[in-house]
Amino acid sequence: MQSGLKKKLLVAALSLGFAMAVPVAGMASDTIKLGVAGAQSGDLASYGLPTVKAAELVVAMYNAKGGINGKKVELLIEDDVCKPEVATNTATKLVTDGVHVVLGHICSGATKAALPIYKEAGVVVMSPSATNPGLTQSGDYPNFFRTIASDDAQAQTEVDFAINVIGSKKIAVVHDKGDYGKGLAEFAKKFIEESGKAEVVLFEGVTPGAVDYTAIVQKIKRKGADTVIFGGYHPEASKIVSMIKKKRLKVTFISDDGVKDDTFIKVAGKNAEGVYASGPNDNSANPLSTEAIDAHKKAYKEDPGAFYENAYSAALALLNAIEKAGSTDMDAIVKALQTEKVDTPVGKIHFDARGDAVGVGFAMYVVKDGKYVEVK
Amino acid sequence: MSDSPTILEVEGLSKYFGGIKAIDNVDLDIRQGEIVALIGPNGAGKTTFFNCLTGIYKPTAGDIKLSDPRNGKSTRLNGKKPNKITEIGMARTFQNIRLFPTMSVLENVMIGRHCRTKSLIFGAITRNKATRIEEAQIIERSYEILKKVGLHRQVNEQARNLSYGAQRRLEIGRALATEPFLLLLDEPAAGMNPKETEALVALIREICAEGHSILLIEHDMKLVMTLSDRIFVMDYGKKIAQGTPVEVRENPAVIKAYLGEDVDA
Amino acid sequence: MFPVKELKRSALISLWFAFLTFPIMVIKVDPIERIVHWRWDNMFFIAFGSFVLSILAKVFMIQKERRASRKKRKIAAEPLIQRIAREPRFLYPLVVACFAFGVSFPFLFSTYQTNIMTTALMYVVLGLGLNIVVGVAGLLDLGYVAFYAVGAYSYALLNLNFDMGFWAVLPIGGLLAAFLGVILGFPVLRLRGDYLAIVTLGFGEIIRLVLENWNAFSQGPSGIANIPRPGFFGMEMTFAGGITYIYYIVLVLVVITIFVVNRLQNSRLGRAWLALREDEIACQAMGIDKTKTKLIAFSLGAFWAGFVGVLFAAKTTFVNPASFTFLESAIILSIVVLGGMGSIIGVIVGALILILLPEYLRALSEYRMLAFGAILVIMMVFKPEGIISNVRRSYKFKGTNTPEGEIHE
Amino acid sequence: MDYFIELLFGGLTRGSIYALIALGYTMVYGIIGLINFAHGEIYMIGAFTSFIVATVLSIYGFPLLAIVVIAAVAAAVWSSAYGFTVEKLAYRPLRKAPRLAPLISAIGMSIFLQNYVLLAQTSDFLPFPELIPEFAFMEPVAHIVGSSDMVILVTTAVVMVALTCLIKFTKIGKAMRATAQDKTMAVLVGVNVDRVISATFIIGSALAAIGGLLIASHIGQINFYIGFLAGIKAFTAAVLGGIGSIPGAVLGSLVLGLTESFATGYISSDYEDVFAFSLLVLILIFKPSGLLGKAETKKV
Repeated sequence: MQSGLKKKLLVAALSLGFAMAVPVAGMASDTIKLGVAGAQSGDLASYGLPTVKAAELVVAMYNAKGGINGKKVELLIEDDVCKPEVATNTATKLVTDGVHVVLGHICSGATKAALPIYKEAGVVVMSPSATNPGLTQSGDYPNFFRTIASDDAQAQTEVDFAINVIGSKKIAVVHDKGDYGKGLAEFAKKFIEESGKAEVVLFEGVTPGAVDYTAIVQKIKRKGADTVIFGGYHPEASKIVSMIKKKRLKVTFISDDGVKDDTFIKVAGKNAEGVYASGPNDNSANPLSTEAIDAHKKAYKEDPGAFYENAYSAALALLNAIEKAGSTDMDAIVKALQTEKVDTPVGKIHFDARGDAVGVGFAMYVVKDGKYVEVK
Repeated sequence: MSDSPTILEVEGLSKYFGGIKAIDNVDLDIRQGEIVALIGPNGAGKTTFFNCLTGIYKPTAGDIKLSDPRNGKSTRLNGKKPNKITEIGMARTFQNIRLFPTMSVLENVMIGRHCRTKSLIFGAITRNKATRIEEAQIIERSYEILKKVGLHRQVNEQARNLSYGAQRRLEIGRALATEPFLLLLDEPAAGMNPKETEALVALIREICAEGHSILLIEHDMKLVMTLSDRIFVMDYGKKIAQGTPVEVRENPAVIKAYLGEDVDA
Repeated sequence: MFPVKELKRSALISLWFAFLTFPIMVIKVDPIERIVHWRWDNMFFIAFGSFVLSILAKVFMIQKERRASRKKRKIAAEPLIQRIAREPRFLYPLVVACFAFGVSFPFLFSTYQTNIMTTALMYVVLGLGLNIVVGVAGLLDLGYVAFYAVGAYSYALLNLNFDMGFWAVLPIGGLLAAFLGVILGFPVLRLRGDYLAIVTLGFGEIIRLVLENWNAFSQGPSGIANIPRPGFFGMEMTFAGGITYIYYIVLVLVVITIFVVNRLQNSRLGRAWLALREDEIACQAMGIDKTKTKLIAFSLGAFWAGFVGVLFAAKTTFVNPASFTFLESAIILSIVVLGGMGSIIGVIVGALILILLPEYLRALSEYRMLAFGAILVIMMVFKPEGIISNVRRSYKFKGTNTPEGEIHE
Repeated sequence: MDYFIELLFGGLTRGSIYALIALGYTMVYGIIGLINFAHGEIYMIGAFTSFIVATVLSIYGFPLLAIVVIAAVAAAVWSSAYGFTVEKLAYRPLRKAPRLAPLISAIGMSIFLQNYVLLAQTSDFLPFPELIPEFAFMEPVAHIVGSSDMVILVTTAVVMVALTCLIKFTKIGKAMRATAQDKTMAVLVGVNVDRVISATFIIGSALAAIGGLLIASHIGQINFYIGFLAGIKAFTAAVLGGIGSIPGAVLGSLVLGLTESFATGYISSDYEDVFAFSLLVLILIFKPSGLLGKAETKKV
């Protein structure tokens, strides 16, 4: 009897569930809600927290000016630990809270897991750091934008530079086994092989956080590589670079945007000298860039961390698009992002139809006297 | 009795721990329906002998052969796992009681029924008719055994709350539940008062009368002398004597081994 | 009132913490600009905070002791939950109420709440699965997440390569995980407690590393995206509808799991597991095949993890190796221990607390994980046997005329 | 041949670091049978403390030798203090609790300490000052064996010898051995078990702190998360050698370090950790109590 009742209840509930499917849309609010999602705790927190700070500073700046079209900007900061399953919760929470645009997520995996949810809810997402090519190239995510180059674009820049400028013949491609680093390394390998001008003598991953990188460096030496292309972030890069110097190895070290970070130079110290890295066009002359960094130093008494400028730019681009569109409607924002150019620390940018930033421009940098300078 | 078939035959059994010869070339045999005692001073290697028989230790050398009187099938036990040996039909109790302390008295005996029943995952989940019948039989049979060992009034008690003597009897009950034809008792009377010992003697006799053969290690000489058909004596890992209680009692080697002890309590 | 001696003790404790946290809390250096920030205010907060906390802890302890001594006088005041669980007339209405609440949940709360409740319920199932291994059979498994990963990747890969649907893969994922459990369990299950723990931990890491490195097979760290949600007679569903649908699937799975786990615990097999946990040697002497019995527990646990893994992939629509780290195993194990080993209700409560807690702690923003770690420690210190301890059902014999096993608390 | 020697030294360096951390695991396990998951965090705190102290001193212009000594002492002192406090707060109340309760408490403690350092300091990577200079006399072989490798090896060896002496000859060492063998007996003969356990945590933490300082200066950077992987690896090493055994922890660490180094060198670093864990599984299958662990004596 009881179980019969249970069954009936279940059937009733199920059918009701699909009939209603509970649309929980954000009500028209009197603030603009900017969501910030990314790793804010756990091992990858150092890549997510700078974005939070960038968003805080940009929002404070906008609100000090009186907000957007008379509305204050409100921040909704949510942690996703860079895990896909948490990212879906984060995204659902933001959508339920009525977010209008989202700055994030940090890791490509988490971004991929979260995007369908935002897409459904009509929320524009802009990542400062998710570089997986599929995010823009697959066409699956019309609501996605980013202020960082995709892996293939960066890899192409690096490989061209190595082969044509440095004249590398034997290249060791090393990565950190991560979403970002390995993706990039694979493209680099592919492009090197396609060029036919150099060979990949080593393709291997290192374990982030391992206590010693001697073995991989010795292997690079043994394979007779003249160049190392590293895909990954600065902590591993600085460990490898230091070990290369310690082992008296003479190779050219080329890396990516994850390494073109002042923290890399700080951590690697004098070992960083001569390291090449790809990154957005030189913006040290860009007053916005200096402004953004100074704001951070003033507010947090330390230098900004990874992807700070990308995040700062993304926040500016998003808020600018809302302002220009005069609405928080997805299509209007998308249109504004694609047509309205905006001044940001990474340059005067707008976005192409796929969501990649146009006008960021990529250049190679080299560390010289403790600073990244553009290679002309 | 001498014409009954031999059910356990141990030949040249040895067990070395490093350089120590815990058991050194011991022979022993038990015939169907016998009560055989294994005695010897502390450290003579009796419990090690049990552990070799029941598969807990792997013997260094020697042969152990167990023959089921019910069907005449005989098996070499060397290298067999303890649970296989129990399945073949030899069960044991432990010197330092090893019950399942937080399980109830009934459950302890029910565990003994494990190797004679067979429902598994499917049966457990669906609780089909066969499983229900089997479970009911397990409980019924366990209760009968508890009645036999005199614990049916404490059936729902936790095993660790039983008195020492009752725990020993529960161990015997649990071993009986595996339907052995040979029962190994390791100091069943240890820690019992005279009244309890008396009840134990009656119980062992009853078990034996039901067709179980018994091999027991015991220090209580009175019990050994009244119960046993034959006695084996070990000292320093070697067998030093065997025979009927009377023969053993008068054996000079035994007296020497027990020197200073009251052999004939 | 509070004795002076205790105040002195608290003062000492606060001094100790001021000293202890001095380098980390007070000094912050900028190694590049070569500036040292001395944050003395932090030291004051720490000293003051630890003073207050130590007094509060002491007061709490005194009260706990008082309660304990009062309890002794009243003899065995059973926890409320146990009494409820024993009385069918309380238990059944409660179960029905819980179930009704569970069924109506998506209508009462937002999509976000439904979504995290779905996650929590998935962990209920994971917890119940691991409970068979750790709580019931007593095998410490620190690599449970490996089987979870196998389930998730089964769906992702079978769907990607062979276009198989959710319902077809659901049993396959479970079986693959169980099969892997047997393969791993066979050589390692004879290891003693903590050795088994590290081997399973290592195994969990191996699975994750293989998924991370073997690109041709698993697409490596970039993961597999666009995994379809479970279909419902080919109907297209909105996102919220999809969440609600998965919620109900998981809810049904929870009910099935509770039913099955409950039946297993009260069976011949369940008794053998319990006995095995208490005394392996005695168990073997009773004719229980140690390896086989352990293997069954191990692979059953794995089966459940594989099952939930498939659901995980369907819910997240994306899998990558980052979801299957050791921390995940640790969380699932915490659910089992925190809830109360071997207790079904305990595991449910544990899962709800541990999974919903970090979500509701979002209000604390960056202090979220700090609070989570602290709560884990505090809960263990004050309730080491778990929230719901030892509510084991045991067989009781009723009446001599009708020898029939009735199951009671 | 050069390559082999390079890998050999790389492996030994790795192994030495693991050993310094693994000792803490194995000592704690030997005495209270707890897998102290927070031990990796103690190592991280040691590294952080030495980073802070060394950087402050170098800013104030202290000479290198003074910096090294003071940083090492400070790291050892504060790590010990953390180890001691963690034991008192999170493990002591659980002394009589079910076996898994302290394990969960340790996992909670590990999460707590990680986030504590994250919040109090920074999430970012920080450059660790170069405390080990490049010795001139090492220059001819520097491409094979670096100065820091040498310092790590020598320091580890010295620490091992000192620890062995401590355990063999001092009163507290004897008390520790007694407690490890039989806690009840130790109490009966008048050993203050609480004090012995505290001492174990203090010594283990101090060793981890030395390891933290050495490795941070070897690789030149730290952040709040370094304890996790190092902790897991050291724990693996301790089990490999036979957990509870001090020589076992050292041997296990060296074996693990060498395996990783050679596997990376001759096969691939993609599966570096896979090799490490597979080795563990293999060894435990054939030697269930680890390399030097006492075989389990079945008392029936």
